[in-house]
Amino acid sequence: MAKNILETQDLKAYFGNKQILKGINLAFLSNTVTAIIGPSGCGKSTFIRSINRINDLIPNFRIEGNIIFNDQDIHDKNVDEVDLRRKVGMVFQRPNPFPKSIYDNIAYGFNIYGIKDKYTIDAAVENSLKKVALWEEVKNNLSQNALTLSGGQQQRLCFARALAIEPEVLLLDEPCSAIDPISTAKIEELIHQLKKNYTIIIVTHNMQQAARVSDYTAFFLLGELIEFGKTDGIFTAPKDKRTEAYITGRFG
Amino acid sequence: MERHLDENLTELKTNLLNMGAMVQKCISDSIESLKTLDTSKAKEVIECDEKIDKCELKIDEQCLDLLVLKQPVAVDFRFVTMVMKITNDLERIADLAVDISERVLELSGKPHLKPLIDIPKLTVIAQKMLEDALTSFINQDAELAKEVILRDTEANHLRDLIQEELIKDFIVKDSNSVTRAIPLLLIARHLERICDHTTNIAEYIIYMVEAKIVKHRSSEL
Amino acid sequence: MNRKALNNFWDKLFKLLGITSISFGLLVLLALIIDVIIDGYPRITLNFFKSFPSRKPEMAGILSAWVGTIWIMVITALISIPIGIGAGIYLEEYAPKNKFTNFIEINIANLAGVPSVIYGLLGLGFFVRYMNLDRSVLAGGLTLALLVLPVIILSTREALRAIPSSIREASYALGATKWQTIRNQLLPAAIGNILTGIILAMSRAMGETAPLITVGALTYIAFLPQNPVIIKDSFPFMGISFQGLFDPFTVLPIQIYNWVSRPQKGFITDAAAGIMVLLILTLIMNSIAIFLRYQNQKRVRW
Amino acid sequence: MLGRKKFILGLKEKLIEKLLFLCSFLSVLTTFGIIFILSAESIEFFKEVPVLSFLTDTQWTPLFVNKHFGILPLLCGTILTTFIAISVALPIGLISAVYLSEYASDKTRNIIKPLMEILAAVPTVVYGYFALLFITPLLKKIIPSISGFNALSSGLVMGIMIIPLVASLSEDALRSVPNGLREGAYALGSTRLQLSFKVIFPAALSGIIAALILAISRAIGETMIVAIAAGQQPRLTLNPLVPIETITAYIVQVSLGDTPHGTLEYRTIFACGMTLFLLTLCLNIISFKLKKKFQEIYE
Repeated sequence: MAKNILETQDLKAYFGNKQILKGINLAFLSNTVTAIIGPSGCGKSTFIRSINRINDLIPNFRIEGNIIFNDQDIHDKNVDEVDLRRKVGMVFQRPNPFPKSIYDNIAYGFNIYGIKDKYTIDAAVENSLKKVALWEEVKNNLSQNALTLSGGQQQRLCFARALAIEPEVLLLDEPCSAIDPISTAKIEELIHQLKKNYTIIIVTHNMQQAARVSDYTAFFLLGELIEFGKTDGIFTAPKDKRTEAYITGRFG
Repeated sequence: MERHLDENLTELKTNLLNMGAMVQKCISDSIESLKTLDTSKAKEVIECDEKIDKCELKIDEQCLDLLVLKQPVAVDFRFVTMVMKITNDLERIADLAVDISERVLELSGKPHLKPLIDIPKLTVIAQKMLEDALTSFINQDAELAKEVILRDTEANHLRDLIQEELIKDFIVKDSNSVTRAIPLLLIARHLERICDHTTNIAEYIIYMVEAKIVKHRSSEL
Repeated sequence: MNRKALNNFWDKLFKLLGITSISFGLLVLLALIIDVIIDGYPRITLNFFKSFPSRKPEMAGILSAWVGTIWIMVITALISIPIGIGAGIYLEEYAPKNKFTNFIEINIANLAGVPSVIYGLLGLGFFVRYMNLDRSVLAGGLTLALLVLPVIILSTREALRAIPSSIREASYALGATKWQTIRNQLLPAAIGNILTGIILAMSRAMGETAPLITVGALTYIAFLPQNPVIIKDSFPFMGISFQGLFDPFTVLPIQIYNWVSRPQKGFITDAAAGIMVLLILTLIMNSIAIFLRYQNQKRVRW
Repeated sequence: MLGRKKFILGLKEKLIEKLLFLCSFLSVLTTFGIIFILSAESIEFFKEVPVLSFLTDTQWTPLFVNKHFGILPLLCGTILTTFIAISVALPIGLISAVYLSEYASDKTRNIIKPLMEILAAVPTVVYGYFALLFITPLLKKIIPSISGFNALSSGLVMGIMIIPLVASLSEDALRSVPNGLREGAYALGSTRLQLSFKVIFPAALSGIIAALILAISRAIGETMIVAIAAGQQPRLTLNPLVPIETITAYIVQVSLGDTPHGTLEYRTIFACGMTLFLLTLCLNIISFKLKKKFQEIYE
């Protein structure tokens, strides 16, 4: 039975004195894809970057409210953010492979966790590359530097890298904004496949993409959650005028 | 913000209203020809139908283009898809006007069985319903559309009256009157069908405006 | 002349001026090298490297000088490289943005601009006198280590700053700790540029004269610091001795300075020969650094 | 078990951070060390020599029987050589910088910049040799009255030495002027020369001044060239043709001798060092602030 794997309760975020998120209440069902849309500066990136606490790295960043992951507040003293990030994977806007071999990129997650068994790592490399449909393209060149791959391949490698350590939630911060349409289509297909095993939250500027890949859609505006609902509902009959104005392009 | 899409939508709206006006004219012409038993007017209606068919095809094509090229969402999406359905019903209404005209041709050369009273009444209802439906489309007025839907029962009732009268007073009593009574019976039916299609249009308009599906649930209105 | 031709003329004139200006410094460098080669070439023999300095110019050599230079460089490198890289990492990756960090930053920028002779005074007051290291190799090496520290810190920071933050985010997002990220991602990616900075710093340390004079390097020395590797007769046949750290020393530039300030013509030849050796070493180190930097720039961009 | 592992990992992280902090803290200790050592010995010095006479006496003869402790002659020597050096380095360095940043192709730049770096990497003792044994004889042919040790040749060579510094720092400043400004000026129909000197140069001025100040500070602190080629005669003169002595050269002179620890002569070098330190510190801070300000404008 589907349950809320992740929930934010009155989440407020600040950079210095500037409030970016103004009390977001959102719940994410497991094994669903939720798209977060909204104009630039609406706080959608800040929102998903708060979920794996990667924003904690930014000085002056501050959070209020709760983020509940698997029934536990992620800011609880007992929660190790390093541990959290293993369970909540992330793929970023621009492909950011490490300047190392394809193999090492994926093996990194294991190395830092002290897993040295070559058999395990080999299997995971193959497995995750197969998941992202990159295996056939690179299986003979695993020692090649990842930066020599095309942009779309790099991004799929980043997906594979995140999947290798088997997270429960996958955060995607505009994963297709810097790559070509063919690769975008491949990644959208991938997201569809991954839904079976992961809970996915995707931030996107591309509304068609949100409509294509997601089950639920949340619309953010100026740090507030304006509307949340099933994607088909949002795109045929949004309830809020602001949502409608945004998705039909009448915004501003 | 001004959008290029708005231009397309306005054009679509204008085309649909033109089509609506043509359909309205077909209805009034066919009824006019019935009243005067003027065959030339009835023929005009039949010719006009061809134009309306072409118009339907053109509007449908425009809608398909918009869907694939502009990928409209929300209110725009509802507008385009509902326009497609409205043209379909409008075309059917035009077909019914043609049917009426064909009945008029069958009746030509013979005097009316009796002075026409209820059929013009039904015609007025049908014409008013279509006019209001088109007005509610222009103004995106869901309330007016709801009134249109409610008026359909009145039309049904009137058709039943006409049917009953024609059967009881003429067909049953005088078998000679059958050839003149049956076309009238059918015309009443056609008019009532026009009201049904208009009801459909009104339902589409309500979905277009309020994103509420009222079809097959008119009791909820 | 019309306007266009006039503009063209001034443009050309300035171009000429620019080329002249740039060539001026380079021509001087060329003149310097040729002058030194003419003066010093006759003295470049094997004996020159194998002999201690002497009262007789034609007998004098740079044995104690180059051995001293190697000692000093090794000590300087061993101390300044780990500390410099560590400080660079701290300031770039760990340091909170506050007044104290800001103070450290200004402080390092200033230290990079403090005249080297001042470091010599620091070495003299602190290492030689206060720590009682006397005029030893160790005191000299420590002094130079402090001198080149800001250079290494600054180049480490620059190298780290050049790494896009997306690499850090990617690593953290996979659950790496800060140190894991630094050790596995940032340092390997930055090491080329850091190495360039280190080689330049070492090249500078090799040519430094004033601070070592102040610390008290001797100008005339006819013995070597004790060899750290001692050959023994019995197992394990080798031992390591740190005694050499506390021996007096001289270095190449000081030897050269000493010869330059002698009136006899023969010592000028010795000085020129010493300069040839020093210049060749400097050129080699700088070329390596420039080559390394070029290689780093050529590498695939993120 | 896992908790223990995590605990150790966390401990390791904290330990490493502390260790790295100590590394950077060493730089602060260095500065305090310099200030402490210089002031400790200077205070002893000023106990015997009043500050006023240190600053106003026109003679510097601490090693003679008739001792005078006036910093002015040394300061004068320093200023004289610095002035000569800057007069050489500033125009040549600036023109080179404008040429490199606005005129030269990438290819030329890639060849010239490393060569400039080598010019800067030549050990100063080599420049000293060059000044004494190449430039001075050359000058003697033009100005027969010049003495064997003089401020002119060491100043000139020092200038050549700091050309790369001026050129590369100024070029950095010029190149950090945003391209939009260049395109804007071209769009208004400027020639390249007008663009360089009327638009780019003023825009980069504070960056260039920062470079200039740093160059002055470097010239003031330069030791070996003047120790070798300028002589060892403290003299209150602006004549570049006679032997003089700079602050730095004096420190070297005393260090080479066998001045016993704890004597007044020994302390003079710390008083000199203090003067030198304060002078360069002020210049460095001004330069640093100017550069920061300049960077803020264009970021």
